[in-house]
Amino acid sequence: MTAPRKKRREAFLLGNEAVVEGALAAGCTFYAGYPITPSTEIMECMAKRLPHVPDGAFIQMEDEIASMGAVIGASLAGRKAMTATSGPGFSLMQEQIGYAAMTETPLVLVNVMRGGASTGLPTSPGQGDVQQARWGAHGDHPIIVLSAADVPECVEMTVTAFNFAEKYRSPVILLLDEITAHTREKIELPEPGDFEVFSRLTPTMPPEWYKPYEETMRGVPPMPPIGSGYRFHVTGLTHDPLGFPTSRPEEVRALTERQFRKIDRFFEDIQIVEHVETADAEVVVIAYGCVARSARLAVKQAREAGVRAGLLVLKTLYPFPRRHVEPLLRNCRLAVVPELNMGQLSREVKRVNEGYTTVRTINRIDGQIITPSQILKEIA
Amino acid sequence: MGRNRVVVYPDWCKGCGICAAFCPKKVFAVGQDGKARVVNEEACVNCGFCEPHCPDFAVLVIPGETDQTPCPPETAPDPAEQPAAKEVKP
Amino acid sequence: MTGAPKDKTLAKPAKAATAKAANGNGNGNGNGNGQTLARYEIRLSGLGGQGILTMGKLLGQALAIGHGYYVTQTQSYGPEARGGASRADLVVSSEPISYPKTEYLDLLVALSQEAAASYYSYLKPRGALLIDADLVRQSPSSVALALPFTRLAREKVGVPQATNVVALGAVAYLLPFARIEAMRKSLKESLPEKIREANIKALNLGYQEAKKRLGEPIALPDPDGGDEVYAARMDLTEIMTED
Amino acid sequence: MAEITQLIHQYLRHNKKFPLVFCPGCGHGIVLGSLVRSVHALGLPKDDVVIVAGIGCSGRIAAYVDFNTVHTTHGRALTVATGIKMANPKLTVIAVMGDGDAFSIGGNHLIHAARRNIGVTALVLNNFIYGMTGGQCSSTTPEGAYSHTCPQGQLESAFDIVELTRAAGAAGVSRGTVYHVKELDALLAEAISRPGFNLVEALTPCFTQYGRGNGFKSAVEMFKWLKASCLPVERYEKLEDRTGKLPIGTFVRRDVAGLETRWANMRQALAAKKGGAA
Repeated sequence: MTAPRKKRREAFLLGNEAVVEGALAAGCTFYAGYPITPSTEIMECMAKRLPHVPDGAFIQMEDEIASMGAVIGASLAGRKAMTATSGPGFSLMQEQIGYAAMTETPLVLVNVMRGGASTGLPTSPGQGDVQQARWGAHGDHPIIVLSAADVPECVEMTVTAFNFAEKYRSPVILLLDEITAHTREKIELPEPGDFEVFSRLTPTMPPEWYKPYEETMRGVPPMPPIGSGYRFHVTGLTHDPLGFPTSRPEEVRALTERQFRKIDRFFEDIQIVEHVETADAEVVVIAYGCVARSARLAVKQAREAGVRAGLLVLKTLYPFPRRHVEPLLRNCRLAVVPELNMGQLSREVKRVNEGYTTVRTINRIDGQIITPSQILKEIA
Repeated sequence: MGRNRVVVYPDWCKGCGICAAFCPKKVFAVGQDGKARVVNEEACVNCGFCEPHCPDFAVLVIPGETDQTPCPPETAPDPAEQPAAKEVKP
Repeated sequence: MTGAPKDKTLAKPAKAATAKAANGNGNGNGNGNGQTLARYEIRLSGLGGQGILTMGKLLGQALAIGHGYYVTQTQSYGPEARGGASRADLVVSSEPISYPKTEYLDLLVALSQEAAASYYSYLKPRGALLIDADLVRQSPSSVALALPFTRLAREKVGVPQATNVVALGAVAYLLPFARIEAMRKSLKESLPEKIREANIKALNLGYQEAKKRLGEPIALPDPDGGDEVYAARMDLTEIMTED
Repeated sequence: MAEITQLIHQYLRHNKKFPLVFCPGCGHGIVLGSLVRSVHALGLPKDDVVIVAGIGCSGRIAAYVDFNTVHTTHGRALTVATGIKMANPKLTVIAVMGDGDAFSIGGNHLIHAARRNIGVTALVLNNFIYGMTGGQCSSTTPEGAYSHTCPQGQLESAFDIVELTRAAGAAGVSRGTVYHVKELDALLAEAISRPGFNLVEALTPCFTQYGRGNGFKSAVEMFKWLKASCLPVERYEKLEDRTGKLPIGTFVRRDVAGLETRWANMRQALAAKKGGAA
């Protein structure tokens, strides 16, 4: 039929290492970071790989604030840029995330969630940064938050994160957890052409016509790299279409509304979920990250035990995929939301539920993963 | 022609008085309206002090053909140097 | 059915072969045995510095890439880099693995007394325990399989650090679905030239010692509840002498 | 001399509101002029110049000049500048910061930028005070001086910027003032053209928030103070009594390649090794 496929290169990689494979496949050429467990392998792997990537640049900064600053700078200069961190570092990055959202600077931030608040449980898994990923930076701003559950997905979702960042000119946060980051699995190493890769739209009009924050059809203005002949002003202050600070109410409103609209309009593209036997499910588990793996086994076992169980795996956490969750809640008698926190994403599920069905949460914060049997107990 | 012409843009001038205070020929004065104005244009020697020292780019000296006496560097020792107004060491 | 697509990912692989779909079993990797395997769980344990994590990575890599199984390998990190307890867990299956951690062990390898004592209770009733004969003085079970890995590494290989690879050789013999040549290939590919020869020697030693002293490979749990012994294995003597 | 003002107008963004947002007598406009003249003197095209600014009065400078301009968050200008320079070493990157930006909230970034010797020029407008927030003390407020957060007089001592950046490993360190404009022009041009991390501290009086509370009667008086107390470092060093005197000029000149150059060299060496082996 077709010529025999060339044997693909395989590797037995950590989730963290797979993130690097995904990033490079997506065209990432810049990494700035500060080491922190359990995300450090991403940085180490980047340090090894980027010197060999065309135009690749890597820099270890003095802290996480500086890392985000460098990533923003590199992105403004036209690079696909990324950083990775974990809990405490993520907190330090919040101001710069807000700056990236306000200035519509594409970048990818991988946060490998560990247990507990503050220094917490550095080598244990957690999912306690979910609400922070959405609301951590002050002020109203849109943001895209993704997650991955296994090693092949780390590749896929990192590529997706870069694509969304470039397509929507937005910071994209990829939430992993210690389990996903530190599990080794086999992947096929991505090769050119494996993934559809997007790059930001650059302006084609003469420089003197260019308005860096102009309203466009998609709501996403084109973005030239610094130094390419389009000189403009970038500021974290609320700005007019030319990029200059403004406090005129109509301009302030127009900017904020466009920034939200550029994401809101494309929910169908952005909100990624996976349905597992949800078609006839009377019990639905809604999960993400490593917990989704436990849930997958639990649902399988429940089906074997005669319970019509289904699983919705959320790969996009924000914008919250209401259009997928809501119909399921309307048709099931029980929804179970297991997470490694005291109930963060379950808030969203309950908000969407509006009292239709019973929403039960399984919360675990002792640094251990929620096991399949723990979930099975709640659904069978 | 012949003489230097000195112009102050009133819209940009904030009346800080630097030009008036430091002009060696007392070409400027700060008026009642709080803006600098040219009061002694004919004395201008186009020394080059006022333009780079105007924080608001509001002074323009259009040189004529005569009276060109560049001012010495600001760091040159000044025999009439006054003691510091206040000794504040950063 | 809500009618939603099953896996709507933007980063759609352009080709039919996705990174995930190709993660399968026996997809042209030359797995001659093609042994079907339900969830099989292994824990390698010992002290920090014994090379447990490396051993886990090597075993996982050989089973995943060399044999074509689905493998998840996780590990526990002690707070100290060296000296603390150390363990690496593997789940091996012919099917995609949902839960990546171990629940009930089929095989426990313990290279320290503490490890044997603390993890023995996680073994399935018929699970196998493999211990270092010298370092685990009090075996938690009378049916433990024991070899003096550390002593073998020191005396026969001349490299005490090769303990983990000697143990890996024994594991390669004991696992009924593992093939020594795939192990050897994996080892060769992942080790730097300088230490390659000693490690291959260690692997072969562990394999031969296990074959000589530990009897038949472990029986796979029979999905139907029986306890049949999978004994059909290739004679590897010839391949062994190549090295 | 009309060309001085005319030249500045060539570099201003006339779609911005003028006059400048700064108070009467603020030296920031003079520094802006100096920056424009030194870039012009070096013949750098506008497209190749990036001004990265922090927060505060100094941060507002960026919006007025027709370069590539980035107004960042408080204290982080150097981090963004580092990213830009690493991403595109061909650009001339100048980080414009205030004393609060550079030495207080961004102090860590400053010493590390100097240590790693990234090819960025740091232009610090030092007015000894937090001007935009209304006159609170900064890490350069002199001991004994008054501000809203030290109404009884500053108890802490101020940073010695020259020694700080020298110790951190900067390739160049210099100090100028807005009274000594021609010298400032030269210092800036020299700093921009020297490889590696170069810091130029420009003393620029803030009469509104600092001068009034510390015994100055007018902005002019502050300029007179600069004139009287600052002298070239060569002369300063010969002084017997240095009380109330401040040296200006260049304090550190080192010939060291910037990080971006060392990175490029490393990549080249790797590629050569790989090419040689193949």
